[in-house]
Formats: sequence, C-alpha cells, structure tokens
Amino acid sequence: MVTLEDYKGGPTAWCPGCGNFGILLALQQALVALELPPHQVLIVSGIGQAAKLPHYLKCNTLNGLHGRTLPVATGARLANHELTVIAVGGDGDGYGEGGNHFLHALRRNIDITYLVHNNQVYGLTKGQASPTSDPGFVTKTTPQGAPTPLNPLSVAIAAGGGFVARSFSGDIPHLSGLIQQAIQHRGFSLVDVLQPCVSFNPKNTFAWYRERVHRVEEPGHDPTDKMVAFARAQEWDGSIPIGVIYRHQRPTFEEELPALRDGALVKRKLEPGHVARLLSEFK
Amino acid sequence: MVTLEDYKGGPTAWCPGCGNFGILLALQQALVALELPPHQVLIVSGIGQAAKLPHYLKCNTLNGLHGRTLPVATGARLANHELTVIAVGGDGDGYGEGGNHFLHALRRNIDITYLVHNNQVYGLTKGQASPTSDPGFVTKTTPQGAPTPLNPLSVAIAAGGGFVARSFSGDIPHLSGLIQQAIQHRGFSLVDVLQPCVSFNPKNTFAWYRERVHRVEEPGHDPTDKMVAFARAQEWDGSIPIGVIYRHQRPTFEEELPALRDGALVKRKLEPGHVARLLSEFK
Amino acid sequence: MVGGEAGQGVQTVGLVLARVLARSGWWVFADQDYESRIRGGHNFFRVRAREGPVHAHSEALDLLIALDRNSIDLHQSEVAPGGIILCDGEKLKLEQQPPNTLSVPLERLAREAVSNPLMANTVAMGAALGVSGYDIGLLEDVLEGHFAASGTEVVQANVQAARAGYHYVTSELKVRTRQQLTPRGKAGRLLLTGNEALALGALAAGCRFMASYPMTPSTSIMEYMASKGPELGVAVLHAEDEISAMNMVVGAAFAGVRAMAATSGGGFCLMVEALGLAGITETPVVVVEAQRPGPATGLPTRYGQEDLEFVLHAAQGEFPRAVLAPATAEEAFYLTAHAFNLSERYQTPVIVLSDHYLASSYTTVEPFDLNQVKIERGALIPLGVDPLPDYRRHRLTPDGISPRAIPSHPGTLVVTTGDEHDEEGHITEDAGLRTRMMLKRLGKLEGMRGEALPPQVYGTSRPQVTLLGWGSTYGPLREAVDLLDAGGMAARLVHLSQPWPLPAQLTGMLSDSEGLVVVEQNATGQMAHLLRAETGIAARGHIRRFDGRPMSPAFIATRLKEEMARW
Amino acid sequence: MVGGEAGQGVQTVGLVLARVLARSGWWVFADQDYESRIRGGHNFFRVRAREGPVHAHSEALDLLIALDRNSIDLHQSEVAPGGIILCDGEKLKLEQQPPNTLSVPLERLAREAVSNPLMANTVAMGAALGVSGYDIGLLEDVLEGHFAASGTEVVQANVQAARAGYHYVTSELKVRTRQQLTPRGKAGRLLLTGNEALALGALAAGCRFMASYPMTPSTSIMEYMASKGPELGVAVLHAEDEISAMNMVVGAAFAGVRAMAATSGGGFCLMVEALGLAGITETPVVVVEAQRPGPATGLPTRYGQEDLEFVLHAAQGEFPRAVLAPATAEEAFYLTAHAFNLSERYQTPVIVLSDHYLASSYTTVEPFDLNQVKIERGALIPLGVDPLPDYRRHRLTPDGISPRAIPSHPGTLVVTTGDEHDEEGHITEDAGLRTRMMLKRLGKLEGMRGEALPPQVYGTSRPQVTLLGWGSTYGPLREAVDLLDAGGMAARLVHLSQPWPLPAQLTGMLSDSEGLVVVEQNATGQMAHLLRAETGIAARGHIRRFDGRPMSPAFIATRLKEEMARW
Ligand SMILES: Cc1ncc(C[n+]2csc(CCOP(=O)(O)OP(=O)(O)O)c2C)c(N)n1
Ligand SMILES: Cc1ncc(C[n+]2csc(CCOP(=O)(O)OP(=O)(O)O)c2C)c(N)n1
Ligand code: SF4
Ligand code: SF4
Ligand SMILES: [Mg+2]
Ligand SMILES: [Mg+2]
Repeated sequence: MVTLEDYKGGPTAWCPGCGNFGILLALQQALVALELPPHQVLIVSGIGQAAKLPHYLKCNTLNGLHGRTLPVATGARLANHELTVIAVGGDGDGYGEGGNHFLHALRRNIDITYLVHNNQVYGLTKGQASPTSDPGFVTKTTPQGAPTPLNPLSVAIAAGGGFVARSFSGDIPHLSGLIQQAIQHRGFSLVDVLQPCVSFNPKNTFAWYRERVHRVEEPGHDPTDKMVAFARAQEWDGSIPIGVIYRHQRPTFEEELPALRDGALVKRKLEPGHVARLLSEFK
Repeated sequence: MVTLEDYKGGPTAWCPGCGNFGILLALQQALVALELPPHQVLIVSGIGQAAKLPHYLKCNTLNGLHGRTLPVATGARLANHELTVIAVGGDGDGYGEGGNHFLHALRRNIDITYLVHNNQVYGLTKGQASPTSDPGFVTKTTPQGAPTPLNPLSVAIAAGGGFVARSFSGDIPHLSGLIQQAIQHRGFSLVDVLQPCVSFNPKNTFAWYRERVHRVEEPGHDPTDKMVAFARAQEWDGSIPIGVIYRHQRPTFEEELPALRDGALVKRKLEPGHVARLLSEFK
Repeated sequence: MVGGEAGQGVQTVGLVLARVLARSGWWVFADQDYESRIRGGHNFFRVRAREGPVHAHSEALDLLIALDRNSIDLHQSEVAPGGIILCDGEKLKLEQQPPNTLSVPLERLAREAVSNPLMANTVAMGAALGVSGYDIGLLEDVLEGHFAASGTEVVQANVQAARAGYHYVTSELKVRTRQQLTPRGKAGRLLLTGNEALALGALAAGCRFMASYPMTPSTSIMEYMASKGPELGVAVLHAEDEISAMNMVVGAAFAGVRAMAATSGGGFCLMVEALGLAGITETPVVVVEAQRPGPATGLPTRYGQEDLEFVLHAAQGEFPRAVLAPATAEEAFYLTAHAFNLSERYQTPVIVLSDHYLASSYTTVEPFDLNQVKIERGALIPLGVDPLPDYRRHRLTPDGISPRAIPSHPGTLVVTTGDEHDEEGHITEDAGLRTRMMLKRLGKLEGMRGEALPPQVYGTSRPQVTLLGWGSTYGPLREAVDLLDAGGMAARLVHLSQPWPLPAQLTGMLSDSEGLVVVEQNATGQMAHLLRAETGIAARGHIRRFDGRPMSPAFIATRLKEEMARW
Repeated sequence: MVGGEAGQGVQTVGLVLARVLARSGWWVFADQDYESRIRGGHNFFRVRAREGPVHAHSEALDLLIALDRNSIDLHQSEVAPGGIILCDGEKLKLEQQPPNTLSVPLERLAREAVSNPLMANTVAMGAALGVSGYDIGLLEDVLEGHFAASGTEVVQANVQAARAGYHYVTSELKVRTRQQLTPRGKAGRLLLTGNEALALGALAAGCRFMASYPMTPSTSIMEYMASKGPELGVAVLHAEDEISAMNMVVGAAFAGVRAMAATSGGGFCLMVEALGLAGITETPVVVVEAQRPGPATGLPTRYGQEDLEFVLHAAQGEFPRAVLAPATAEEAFYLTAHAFNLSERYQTPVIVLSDHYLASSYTTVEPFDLNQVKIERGALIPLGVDPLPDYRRHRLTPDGISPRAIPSHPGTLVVTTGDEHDEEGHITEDAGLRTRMMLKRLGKLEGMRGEALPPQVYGTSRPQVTLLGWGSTYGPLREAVDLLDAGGMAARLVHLSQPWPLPAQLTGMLSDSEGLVVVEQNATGQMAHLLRAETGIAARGHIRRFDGRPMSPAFIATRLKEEMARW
C-alpha cells in the first residue's frame, strides 16, 4: 500500500502561507489515492516557485528549464510510456515562456498531466506581471497596468485539449480529486490551479478567490459539449468556475505511434545487427 | 496616386502555379486600393516560401528568421507606429516555430496585419507536415500520418484576437478585400490564407479548396458574437468558411502605451540631458 | 554586514545605512548575497565605507547586524577583532552569545517606541549608527526620503524607532565599535547599483525601446527602464520570452530607434539566433548579458564570469561584434552609452557583459557627467522629405559601413534579409557577392579593434607579477595590488573593460611580463584562453573561483602567494 | 555533371548514373549544388568516379549533361579538353553550340520511344552511358530498383527510354568521351549520403528517440530515421520547434534511452539552453549540427564550417562536451555510433558537427561492419527488480561518473535539476558542494581528452608544408596532398575528426612543422584560433573559403602555392 509517508519530502523554500503548499498536499493525496508508488511517477518541472515542487516530495524528478516542462515530459513519456508523467510549472513558465509547447502538447494529446500553479504573477523573480495577470495589474514591469490576459482554458479547448480543468489551491479535496481524474484521463490533461501568492499578488488572494470560485457542475454543466465548455471558460469576473470544464476522449499520441507498439522503448535491446537489412538498400 | 506599378517587384523564385502568386497580387491590390505609398509600408517576414513575398514587391522589408515574424513586426511598429506594418509567413513559421508569438500578439492587440500563407505543409524544406496539415497527411516525417492539426482561427479567437479571418488564394478579389479590412482594423488582425502548394501538397489543391470554401456571411453570420464565431471556426470537413469570422474592437497596445503618447519614438530627439533629474533620485 | 532571512528586510536595513554613509561623504561599496527564494534561508547585505573610492567587499566585519540566529553562526568568525555583533538577544533567545555580542532588544524597543514590532529593523538602524558613533540626524533624513511615498506618519514612526535604537546604545549601553565613523561632509555622490547605472546609461544614450524577460540578475534594468518609460518616452516590453524580446529589439532598431535587451545567460541562449540576424542585417542592437553561474539555472542569484566565450561566439556564422565588460558601476553608465554609439557606428550588435557582482552591488559614484555622453549615430540618415537617390541599404562602401535610412523615408525603401543579400537587401546566391558582403561585414571588426578601450593599468611599472582581469573583478583586483604592495610584492594590474575585440596594445603590455596571472570568476579560464588564442601569450598562473562567491582583495592576495610559491 | 533547374530531375539523373557506376565497381563521389527554391534557378549534381576511394569533387568535367541552357553557359568552361556537353539541342533551340556539344533530341526520342516527353531525363541517362562506352544492362538494373515502387510499367518505360538514348549515341551518332569507362566488377559497396550514413550510425547504436525540426542540410537525417522508426522501434518526432526538440531529447535520455536531435546552426541556437541542461544534469545526448554558411539564414543550401567555435562554447556556464566532425560518410556512420558511447560513458552532451558537403554528397563506402559498433552504456544501471540502496544520481565518485539509474527502477528515485545540486539531485546553495560538483563535471573532460580520436596523417613524414584540416574537407585535402606531391612539393595532411577536446598528440605532431597552413571553409579561421588557444601553435598560413562553395583539391593546391609564394 502506498501511504502519504512514502511521498513525504524535505523542507521547502516557499513563503509561509503560500498557495503552493495546498497543491503539494493535494498532489501527494492524489498519488496515494491512485496507489501509485513513487518510483513509477516522474515529475518534470520548469523554473519558478511552482517548479520547485518535485523537490518537496519523493518521486523521480527532472527539474529542467524555465518554460520547457512539456517537451521534457514528452520526451520522457515517449521513452517510457509506462511511467506516470506529471508536468508542473507556473503560469509564466507554461503560458509565457512555454506557450508554444502548451499549444502543441494539447494538439498532440500526449498522455501527461499538466499542473499549472497559476498565481497570476512571476513569483520567483519577484512580482512581474504574468500572461494571466488580471488586466490593469500594476507591477514593476507594467507600471501602466498589465494588458489583456491569456485565458488558458479557452486556449486549451481551442487547441484540441481533451481534459481541461481548473481548481483552487484553497480547496484541497477538490484539487486532489481533479488531479486524480486528470492522471486517469487517457491523453493530455490540464489542471490550471488558482494559487494565491502571498508575497507578490496582493489582488488575487485566498479571500478573493474564495469569494468567486464555484463548482462548474453546480447547477449543471456538460463538459463534453465543446461550445458550452468554451462559453464557461470565458467566465472570470465575479464568478470563476472550477472543475472539469471540457472533456473529450480521442486517441493519444502514444497510441498512434507505431514505434511504441512493442512496449516501452527503454526496455528494448540495443542491437547493431538490426540495421544489417537496411544497408542493402544502398547497394 | 498609388498604382500597381509602384508595387511591382522583380522575378520570383516560387514554383509555377503556386498559390503564393495569388496572395502577392491580392496584397498589391489591397495596398493600392488603400492608397498606401510603398515607403509607408513595412513588410516583415519569416523564413519559408511565404516569407519570400516582400522580396517580390516594393516596400520596406525585414525578412528575418523562421518563426519570428511577429516579434520583429512588433518592435518595428512600436518604434514607429505611423508605419503600416504587415507580417507575412507560412503555417510552419507562424503556428509551429512561432506559436508563442502568435498567442501573445493576439492578446497584446498590437496593430499589425498578419498574413499566414497556410499551405498546410512545409514548402521550402520540401514537404514535411505542418501544424495545420490535415490529420493523416503522410509525409517523410509523418509516415504514420500527421496528428490532429492546430485550428488557427479557434486559437486566435480564444487568445483574444479582435480580427480573425480566412481567405483563399484562389479568390483574389475576396482576399484583397479582406486584406484591406484587416489593415484598416485597429488592432491585431489575422488573415489565414488557404494556399495550395503544387509541389508538396497533393491533397489540398486549388480544386479541393474550391469545392469547399464558402463565404461565411452566406447565408448569415454575426462576426461580433464570440460563441458563434468559435462555432464557425470549427467548420472544416466538407465546408470551409472564408471571410471575417470574428471581429471585436478593443484598445490597441499602442494606444495603451504611455511612451507613445507624444508621437512616434523614431521621431523623438536623443538628449542625454533628459536624465539629469533622475540622477538626483540616487543621492 | 546585515544578515537575516529573505523577507526580514536585510536589504532595507543595509541600504539605508549605506545611504547615510554615502550622504555624509563616505565612499561606499555594498554587495548582496541571497538565495533563490523569497522567504527564509540566509541573505546578507555587506556595506563597506572608505575615505576614497571603493569597488570591492572585504570579509572582515566591524559590525554584524544579525536579524536571525543563523547570521551569527555563519558570520561570527568574520567579525574583526574589536568588531561587534548587534542582535536582538531577547527575541533570538540566545543561550550563549559570542563575547563581542551587543544585544539590543530591537523588537521590544520598537513596541515601546511606536507600538509596532515590525519596526525592529529601524531600531537596528538607529542602534547601528549609535554604536558607530554616528550622527542620528543623517539617518532621519534618509528615512524621510526612503519612506516618503508611504506618508509622513510612516516616516515619523520610523524616525522614532531609529531614535529609540540610537538612544539605547548611546545612552544606556554606551558600547562602540573599534572603528568609529564620522561624517565627511556632503559629497553629493550617487549611491546606486550597477544595474541602475547601466539603465541610466541607456536612457542617457536615448534608448527608446527595450524588450526583455525577467531574469536575475538583469531584471532590475528592465524594471528601472519601465518605471521611467512613460515619462521619458521609452517603450519597455516584458515580452513572452527572450526570443521575442531580441527579435523585437531587432525590429525596433531596424525601424530607427536605439533599442536594447537585457537578460542573463539562460535568456541569452534564446537571443542568440536573433543576434546573428542583427549581424547579417547590420542592425545596431545592444544586449546586456548579466552573468550568473551556470550551467543552466546553476546558482541563479550568485556571481560568475562564465559566459565570456559564449557571448564571443554565439550564433552560427561569422559577423563582427563588440563585448564590453564594465569594471564598475560608473563604467556601467558610460560604457552602456558607448555601446549604443559603437553599435550604430558599426551597425552591428554590441554586448554589455555584466554579472551579479556588478549588477547588484551598490557603489558611490560622482554624479555622471552628461556632457560626456555623446550621441553618435554613425551613418544614420535622418528622416527627411527628399527621396534618397538609388538608395541601397547594404551598399558596398570603402569602410564597409552603408548609409542607414529609416523606413518611412519618402520615396525610399529600406530592405534587408537574414539571407545573404545584394546591396539592395534582396536574397542572393552569388558567390562573389557573398564574399564581398562577408568581407564588408567582417572588415568592421578592424575598426572596432582600432578603437577598443585601452586596458586600465594600476600599480608598479616594474612588477614581479602582473594580474590580468576583466569586468567586475576590477575592484577586488585593484585592492589586491595595494595589499600585495603593502606586503612588499611589486604587483601590477592590467584590467580589461573590453574583452572583444581585444585592444591592440595589450600584447605589448603583457609580452614582457613573465609572471602573468589571469584572475577570473570561472573554472576554465576563459580570458586566459582568449588571450592565448589572440596574442599567443600563455599565462604563468591562474586564480579562479567558481563557487558563486566573489573573490575579495585578501582572497586574491592569498591565492597569488600560494600560486607563486609553486613557481 | 548534370545541370538544370530545380524540379527538372537533376538529382535523379545524377544519382542513377552514380549508382550504375557504384554497382559496377567504381568508387564514386557526387556533390550537389542547389538553391533555396523548389523550381527554377540552377542546380547541379556532380559525379566523379575513380578506381580507388574518393571523397572530393573536381572542377574538370568529362561529361556535362545540360538539361537547360543556363547549365551550358555556366559550366562549359569547366569541361575538360576532350570532354563533351550532352544536351537536347532541338528543345533548347541553341543557335550556336560550343564545339564539343553532343546534341541528342532527348525529348523527341522520349516521345518516340515511350510517348512520354517527361522521360527525356531517362533518355539522357542512356545517352550518357552510351557516350561513356558503358554497358546499358547495368542501367536497366538500377532503373528497376529506382522505380520498383511505381510498378513494372513505369520500369519498362524507363528502360525503353534509356535504351533509346543509348542506341542513339552508340549507333547513330557514334560519339564517345575521351575518358571511356568500363565496369570494374561487382563490389557490393554502398552509395549513400553523409546524412544517410549518420542516420544508420545512430540506428546501429540503438538510438530510440529523435526529435528535430526540419532544417537544411540536416533534414534527411530525421526523414530517414522516421521512415525506419516504425519497423525498428524508434520514436521520431517533428517537434513544434528546436527548443522543444532538444528538451524532448533531454527528457528521453533522462528516462533511459539513447536520444538525439539533428539541426543546422539556426536551429542549434534554440537548442543551446537545453544543451546546458544536459551538461549540468549529466544527461547523455547527441546533437548533430549540420553547418551551412551564416550568419542567420545566410546561404541555406550551401557549404560552410563556420560554427565550430559556436558549438564549442554554446550555453552559459561551463560543462564538458565532445565535438566530433566526421571526415567522410564512412566516419559519419562510425563516429555517430561512437558519439552515443561517449555521451553515455561520460554522461554529457556530444555534438556531431557536420555540414552540407558531408551531409548531401554521395559516396561509395564498403558495407559498414556492424561488429565494429559496440554498445557501451557506461555506468547505466539496467532496470531491475531490487531497489538500489542509497541511490544518488549525482554521487561524487573518484572518476566523476555517477551510476545512472533509470526512472521506474523499483524502490529507487532518480532526481536531477538544472540548478546546482547535491548528490541526490536536489538544489543546493552550498559553496563547497558547488565547487565539488563543478570539478566532478569538468573532470570528465580529461577522460575524453585522453581518448580523443588521433589525427589522421597523410603524406610525407618530412614535409615542406603541413596542411591542417578538420571535418569534411578531408577528401579535398588528401587529394591536394597528392597533387602537390605530383608537383614536387612534399606536403603532409594532419586532419582532425575530433575538434574537441583536441587530441593530446596534436601538439607534438605540429610543433616541428614550420610551414603549417590551416585550411577551413570559413572566414575567420576558427580552427586556427582554437589551435593557438590550446597549444600555442600559430599557423604560418591560412587557406579559407567562405562563399558557400567547396574547395576542390586543385583549389587548395593553387591557393597553397600562392600562400607560400608570400613566405
Ligand atoms: C530562460 C529563462 N528566462 C528567465 C528565467 C528567470 N525566471 C525564473 S522563474 C521566472 C518566472 C516565474 O514565474 P512563474 O513561472 O509564474 O512561476 P512562479 O514563481 O510564479 O511559481 C523567471 C522569469 C529563467 N530561469 N530562464
Ligand atoms: C530556426 C529554423 N528552423 C528551421 C528552419 C528551416 N526552415 C526553413 S523554411 C521552413 C518551413 C517552411 O514551412 P512554412 O513556414 O509553412 O512555409 P512555406 O515554405 O510552406 O511557405 C523551415 C523548417 C529555419 N530556417 N530556421
Ligand atoms: S513568492 Fe509567492 S508563489 Fe513564491 S513562494 Fe512566496 S507566496 Fe509562494
Ligand atoms: S514548394 Fe509549394 S509553396 Fe513553395 S513555391 Fe512551390 S508550390 Fe509554392
Ligand atoms: Mg506564477
Ligand atoms: Mg507552409
């Protein structure tokens, strides 16, 4: 049996009260609930406060470059598609620097779960506006206020995402449940997590989010209807839906890749003789 | 008076029968119709067949790097927002290599017109699948068939685009009219042009497109309704709408940038003495 | 030194004290040491005051203000004989204190004086001045400036808190540091970081466009420029990534404005391709690369000079570039302005190679002389009304520099491309034209070599040993020469503020020095490598540090003696 | 040589003829020259056949098959005395023909023979063999293989068209080239490009993952790998950009498979940051950088060796790497396989530096000896069932190489980060640990230096002049030595297939050679620079070409004489 103890990591370097703690706990709970032993889990992260997460629990870890979480996770997953691969990063990491990988991971539908700690700000570099900062958000790089934000859920639906969800780090049971669903979903799954940054985001606080978030399924929502989902993804001012906004099952990239038919690449033998036949094609 | 003669360029290096010729002509016609003299127009392009376009007419030109059309255009436009800035590139250039810039130019709403020559293939590098290749399209890099494509119009609407349009290089009057509207639109405008590649795309030919394209406004379409627009943007199989799919006016990036209030930056004097006051802040 | 956790206000305490000293005529140097986290861990801010210009830290502490216990543990060994550790013994519940500890109940005093324990830091400032024998009035002035934006009430409270601390140590405790400080008059000098100086240099030079993406230790350049952009007419963009930032800069420069980007090594990686674009399109761009130790994320908040060879050779193909590495904050100002002139005169990229030590340390400098900042735009053709006859952006000229028109010039078209091109700027495949265009571009390097900044030489003219350094190690090296001199060793410093192209006189300067030691904050000796490649001169010894911490003058002197013992 | 517009089938004609020659025992070298366009312009495919191994082109033509008029204009001066220009005078409507023109009505013959004017090219192949005195049967075999996929009808038509051309020149015209060729028996050699050889090397080495983005001249590596991926179990991804490609490769390699990327200089720019990530995380990756002339897009379909210093120093910070530059297609195979071994044994990136001349030229090679390809995975721990006790990914070991577990190993966690880290792979700020980790990583370079590939030496042991080259200039240089020798000059070639780390024996080899001339396809002399930096040896002369065209043996010999005339 897998227990929370198995996932217990060392000391963290986050600020006291940071929304990241809730995400860490929810993730640990989800992994335990799914009975995944740590050695079968690989967490790939970028650079930022969010991206430090894998250092704070126990699992295989590649903490890579800012913005490059998804490609690293994609490469690892294709090398060994028996691993549970979770990608973790911030909003700057994933929607700013890494925006192109986000678009293409969505359309490729590689079976990875992507957790974005969306604190609507650059935390680690001390408070610049992020692509999801609310319009008008004043920071040192945006003294005139931030421009129109990117709506990650809208983009995810538009770009072919098959599991598009949002949760709130202040609601750990909800978040943990959603992470479980995301991991179980076959294909790319996005969980955008509203995460208060107590040091650099004085606007979008725990209280601010708590006042606004509501479960998308209350009173009712059909997550399989793309148009309805797109409409719900537009909601923000006043009321922010959390839960699975859109869900659509289609073949994963791994399933469609002939090279993976005979099992995980990492388990296959290296045999120079295999190319003998190819040589004759050049005669 | 500006005439087509003013925009006449030298010999081209495109294949005979290529869809790019129609785009070149439609653009020249549009610039003439808008009475824009060549010296007030800057065309920025990337790398690819499409990106060679500015060399084939007469205008200010920065033919830059593969995928980097929009940032170069953005920089130039902010330096001199009295210029008409047109960005030109291929589908690989704009939606593959340059996907992140596409997302962020959309949300920033910088007043640039972006023409994507969408031949659903990499032309200049001889026929690899592009992000918009139809699913199953077989090329040397996708022997198993291309994966799910990116839908550029959907993404453009989702990411905050205010002028999202499609045309067909086989319908020059339509295309030329659309380019005029796009240039006149205040803010970022996308014109995705269906462009047959006679050398490397045996599927999406002139005939193939001609059978499918129809004007979005026939029988009726409200381009100001985002949900309707998103729904129309999903159409592809069997019937492909062309025209302005979505239109929404909001302040441009230039309008919101205080630094531009006193006119084009390129016209402002360079005066070291201006910083004298700042020095005293460090005493 | 002020030590404590991130979030405890270490920087504020240190900076206010540094400003007090600077305002009253001391020359100050203050370096910062912090981790890549916002709360917790260990940070320090180390202030050094001298009677003359100072550009280096020193490990020996006269006063350690410890805001947490860890700071005592980590730094007590650095406290010089007679030095004092100032801390809040009550709050830190110290069981045993080092003998030289001065415990001041900072939090209690703050509570008593202004009913606000958060003002303990301000109490510490007052106490620090008291213990150094300094005038409290100066602190009150500085606090006023520092907190002006927060209103008079906040200012008043701070002043009172400071007084409480001052009063406590001067009247109740009557303890004093061995080194007492007295004000040295009003000097009117500036106290700023290398980044601030650099940004001011860019603004003075008329930079009108900056696009960047935050990256330590470069971020505050963009932040400073952004704060002044609306007022001065400078567009400052936080781009979606560094690729975009650099391509925007190329676009803006092509359109005719002075434009720059700032980043660190990781972001520079993403700018490399566009740097080459600027090279072949002959577009003048300025890029600041503020180094930090790598590889990859490495030690993101620390000091390294590990990217010299990277910036020298970055991008495919061959094109001319200049690399400037300011030695001090003052140079950061003047050389950044110079970088814009160089880049426009030669129509090619110029890189300003900075680092954490330069970027984040505070120094006093004489107010910059704005008359010294000349605007030289080279062959730029001002926007006019008359068409330019037969204009060709890449015209082959005797000196390889083509007249540069601004797009929108009536009747004139400005055309360029990242492909090899003809004079007009259209793509060519012609072998002869290619050769001529390469020679045109690369020929510009010779011009830049001819006007490369001469090395700064310091110390004896008949040295036993010559230290060669570059960039921000200047301060520590210069002082190391003094230390060596005092210890009876005839040493000389030859210091480069322009690592590329190397100044021609360098060979002559070094060819007769048998005892050449190259000093660098890296592990592989990048300047030593470049020196040998360019001049054939092989250094006899090397002093290298690559743990992310700056070499102090004493460190250099010690290591040099060890090195020479092996000769 | 076959010359014509893009889209006219220049490559097919040339390749079929080359294969005929290769099948019948000739050693063949064929280089390609084309523009960055799909139709029009001017392309050529230049085939050279010799009795022994050949790795260079020669400018002198015995037979020029001109598919358009432009090819005659551009190349008639290159036709050797007695050589022939074969063209369709009827179709090209040539008013005046050079005297050595052999006009064959290719299109008319095609129409007559197979009612298909598009088969004029096949007619030309037959005519070419006829005029060279060659056996038509061989051509029929090759055509069969070439068109097999299109069905027997197409094959038959082609055979008939070829016969028509053959018949026309042998029976009707009875013209023959001065140099008549006869089959030299069945050799069973392969005819392939450098890219194909390289891809085969990667496949033989068990590469299981490739992610790339198309870029000339590297693209066909990915295309070949993709075509074999389903069958051999290799995941090949056309990524959204090169940043993604390289990060995917790092992810795949970390997860335990052999992984590579291929690109050219512009794409490599975007891979640089992830290269550094591989460096600090000690992840074995192989990157092919197929150079083309820059800067930026430069001359995208042409030849240059301009990126040596870029790949040597790419990425911030300092980490060990090896750079291999195969001299021939044969080496492209073996060295690529070696690259995987090196990268896994030292757990660090290895770069294979190729270029257009190597990548796109066809050469005959003896079938690769697959027994020579050894799989050496170094300290990789095979996936097992038992937990690895106290496993630490970055354990400090005497040789700096840490046992490398595969994620998913039961009871074992593999942790790494691009930040400086402790042995377990968690982030550290500790100065001592940082120093040890740097020394651990950089120490691996010494091991690689110790086993660097020795230079290949060719020519006299008592030379008047030593030519130093690297990479794909090997063929032209080797033949240049022969030419010089024939002309009475004692020359020696010292050639590097591994530019980094330089082999230790190089200094000894070169230190006694006064007449050292470094030969490179670039403008600034990058190898000369590296050589001086590393060994102190300054070359006496330089031969450099940077117009995108390859130096031929004769070009080198001529330039050398000019060079030496100045000595
Ligand atoms: C290529 C590159 N650019 C910039 C940085 C500097 N950097 C580190 S973290 C960060 C942003 C952090 O914001 P986010 O991704 O939202 O994460 P958070 O800290 O808010 O969790 C930046 C810009 C970097 N490490 N690498
Ligand atoms: C960084 C970089 N990567 C790759 C290339 C090679 N390249 C040139 S054009 C092109 C793709 C062309 O496709 P697209 O953008 O769709 O334009 P098209 O030729 O189809 O008009 C590629 C991959 C490049 N020039 N630069
Ligand atoms: S800066 Fe913000 S995101 Fe980072 S740890 Fe602190 S509270 Fe959390
Ligand atoms: S390859 Fe395709 S896109 Fe390129 S010029 Fe030819 S037809 Fe047009
Ligand atoms: Mg964030
Ligand atoms: Mg295309």
